[in-house]
Amino acid sequence: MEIFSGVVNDRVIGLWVAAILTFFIFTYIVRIKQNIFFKFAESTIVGAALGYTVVLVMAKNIDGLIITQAVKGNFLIVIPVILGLLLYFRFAPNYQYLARIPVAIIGSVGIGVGARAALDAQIVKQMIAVSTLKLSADMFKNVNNIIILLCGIFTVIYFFFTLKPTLHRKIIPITTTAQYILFIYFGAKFGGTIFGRAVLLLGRLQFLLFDWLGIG
Amino acid sequence: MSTILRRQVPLAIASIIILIVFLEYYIAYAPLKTLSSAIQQWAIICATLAVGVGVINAALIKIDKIKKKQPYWYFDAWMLIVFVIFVVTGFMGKTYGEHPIFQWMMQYVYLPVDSTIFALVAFDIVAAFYRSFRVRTGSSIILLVSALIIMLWNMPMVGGLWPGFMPLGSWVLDVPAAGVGRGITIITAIGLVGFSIRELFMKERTVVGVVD
Amino acid sequence: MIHKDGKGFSNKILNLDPRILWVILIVGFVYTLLSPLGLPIKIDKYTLDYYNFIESLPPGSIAVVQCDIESASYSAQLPIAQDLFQHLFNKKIKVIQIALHRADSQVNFERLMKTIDKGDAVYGEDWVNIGFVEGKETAMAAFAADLTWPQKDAYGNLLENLPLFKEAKTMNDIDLICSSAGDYWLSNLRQWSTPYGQKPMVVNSGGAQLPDVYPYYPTPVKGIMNGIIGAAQYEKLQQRPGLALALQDGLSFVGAFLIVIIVITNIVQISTRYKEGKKL
Amino acid sequence: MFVNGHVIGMIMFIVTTIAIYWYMERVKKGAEIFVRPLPAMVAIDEAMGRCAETGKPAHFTPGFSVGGLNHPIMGPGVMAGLTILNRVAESAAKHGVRLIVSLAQPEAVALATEIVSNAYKLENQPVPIGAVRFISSEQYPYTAGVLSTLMEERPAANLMFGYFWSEALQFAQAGNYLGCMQLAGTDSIGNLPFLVLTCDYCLIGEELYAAAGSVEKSPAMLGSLRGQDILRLMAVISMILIWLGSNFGLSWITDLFRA
Repeated sequence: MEIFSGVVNDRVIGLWVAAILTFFIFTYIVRIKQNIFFKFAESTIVGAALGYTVVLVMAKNIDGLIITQAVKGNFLIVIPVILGLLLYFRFAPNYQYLARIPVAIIGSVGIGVGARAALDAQIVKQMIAVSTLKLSADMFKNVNNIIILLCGIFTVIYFFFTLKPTLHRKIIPITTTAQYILFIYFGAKFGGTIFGRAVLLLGRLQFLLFDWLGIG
Repeated sequence: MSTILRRQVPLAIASIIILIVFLEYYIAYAPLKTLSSAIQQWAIICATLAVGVGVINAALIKIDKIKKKQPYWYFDAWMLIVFVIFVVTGFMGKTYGEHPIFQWMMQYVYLPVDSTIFALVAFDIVAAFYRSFRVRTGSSIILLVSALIIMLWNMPMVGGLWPGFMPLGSWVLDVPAAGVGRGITIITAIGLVGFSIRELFMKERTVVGVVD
Repeated sequence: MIHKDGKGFSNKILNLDPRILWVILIVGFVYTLLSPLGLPIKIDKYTLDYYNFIESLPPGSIAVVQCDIESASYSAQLPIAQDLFQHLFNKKIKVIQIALHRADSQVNFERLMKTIDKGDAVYGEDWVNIGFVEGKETAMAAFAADLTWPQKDAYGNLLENLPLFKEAKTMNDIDLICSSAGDYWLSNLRQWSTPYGQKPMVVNSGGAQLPDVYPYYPTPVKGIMNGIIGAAQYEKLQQRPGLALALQDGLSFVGAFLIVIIVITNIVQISTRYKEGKKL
Repeated sequence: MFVNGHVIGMIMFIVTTIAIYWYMERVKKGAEIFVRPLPAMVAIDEAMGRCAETGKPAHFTPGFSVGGLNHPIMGPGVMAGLTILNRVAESAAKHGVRLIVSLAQPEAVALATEIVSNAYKLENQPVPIGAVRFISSEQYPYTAGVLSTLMEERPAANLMFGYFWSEALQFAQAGNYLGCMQLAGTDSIGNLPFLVLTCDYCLIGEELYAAAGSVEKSPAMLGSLRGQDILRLMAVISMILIWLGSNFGLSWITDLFRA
């Protein structure tokens, strides 16, 4: 290990810091009641996250989106800036309600843009995509296509909320089937997730073995 | 007057914006498009400035904890120190976050902790497999079989050593799972559309921060 | 007597402390990392489509890559992003990179770029890194309508002065949308692909997203890279053994380990129940 | 005048809007709309009862959303979770249980504090000190914070209603280890399977929004749920029409939907 042979550089210090913090987090799996190591690493990262948010999100985008525009002579930019600054009235006890105006703008634009796109891409385009499930001479393919169609329709029907109990009883075969096929989907999701998550642990072990300990 | 300003004005603004954003998507009319994109720009600028509110809010909550000497207050103090170090070094470079010390801290402090917390999921997934994948009811059998098939299909080794298995995994993904996936895609969108329409009718109060 | 022992044994198996399993998991992982077996892998059709679609693009096409490499899953996303960018640069496809969800991706992207052989690609002409932009889907919609909308790139240059943006003005001028790992591909599809006439897309999904992406395949999603497993297959296609291939044995191990767990617990559970049922 | 390719979407939007308005008015005039019961909501009382018996606290979290409550996909889920907090806090106050709320959205702190203190005041119970805790607005710091809270406080009930990513499994497994009664609900499809598998009761997808409605029973929620069902019905019928049309040579149906 280089640190003992007198060669101390930023990479070596960094590796040691990273390794120690990694072990601090790993102490979670012992599941003791009051784990100060875990708490230390946790508060470090909470502070770090707040800090980089200020630098990389706020400062960079204020520069890019506001100052650059103002330098170009687009003075209309003052309106959203004032609206945005209203947000800080949240800290003024008597004028808190002024902060609701920019919150309303951000929230409604987000939901509006999201919902109109969802209606188009997730509902209408998905309905049209059903037309590709054409019947042909290939029987196996036909069966598959019909299964795809029915799985989609049954899932949608399963989530009906406000059916009267009498009506609901009539579609019980559909909802029961839907329950089972939902579990096929959940299982597929579960089976697909494992490897994506295992890689993360492998990555940490790789770091400890190869970068920190220098094996291999 | 003040209740109008407190409640009705934000709700009305939200409602009008939803209407404009939707109309712009459906009606080809140039001024509407200009108006809509201007509003979207405004929202992004407001959102950028909102980040600061979150940071101040978080810092105030932590400072309050330190003042009251709540349990583990010294960790909160440490958190604020880390925060200050990150902000100061972040502004030192030529552009934002370019300074070597900032990059060093992102690489050797932030990244290892962040990714190790995420990596803990791997342990939980093993525990979940051990505890939850036991045959009890019909649906649990279906879940188990489907998860096993997809796991085997995904396993790098199986594709190489037993290629004959692959069509089965592809079938599950291509046929039933894709069908259900389509259904789920549709229903999530329905939920979102319903939500936006409630906002259009000024009935969704929490979204605009109307609490009282 | 034997029967009683059997019951104690089955109880033990069904109520193991998970920490025992975790130790086995770590030991297995360390072993596969230190002495890789190099088990064979097979390339599936989604990865092949992904590769072939990028191969079919003529040099000089323009791709928008939404590449949010978050710190948390850096080790999982680095190989995926490396494969994609290396292929794009090898094919001389022009690249516009933008991150829209995770601010830390800007630092991680710098580190990624140091590992890519960019050939004779010139910054500003052949590739641009816009960095992180706040605003989520609203920002995506604004960016699609006017690609120079974020104003400045990650290094402080004005976008309108960069030669690449003389060719590419809106999303209509783009030939390919690449979506990086995570839950973000749906946003790309909703804001970039569908409103601009179903623009071709390739998706790097984590395994869990697969069943959700399939309804959109083959239009507009042209190919899917299935997380780290897809990345290994991609490396094999590119004949450039890299990070992802090195991890495949560990993944095979965890799969096999979980299957063993499931089989044993279920056999024990069913047999105990059967015995109890017989007794009753 | 209309944008090509978006006309069908517009028609569906208008029809849904009218339907929601119509049923909202109907409910206001006294019409009853039946919402199917959701076991996870019924079980809240049972969970709080268990906490009261053991003298342990209950933990609630509405999950994480990138960039606060305004995220178009994640934000609504978190807000739906906060509406469920209303019901949870009422029940906790009734049973005299100490409730802990962990948040990832700084803007939700005031809202959650108000909900919790209102509920306790209504039952003439002292409001627990430090009940609402803001942890961090970033995903993994938040995850770590909730995990250490769970390990420290050892609650007897773990309630997760809102939007979750990978942390869903971590919280659920921690709760499992502690022997909590776990109730969950999320519209985050990717992590739903974990919650369905590891929790006692789980709200799936849209049920999260309906849960708030089935508790509130306000005309807006009920009308909106009925309107959403109309949209669902339209989607199902159109899918069948398109499929039949494309198979029996009536391609004009598909073309109509492309308008």
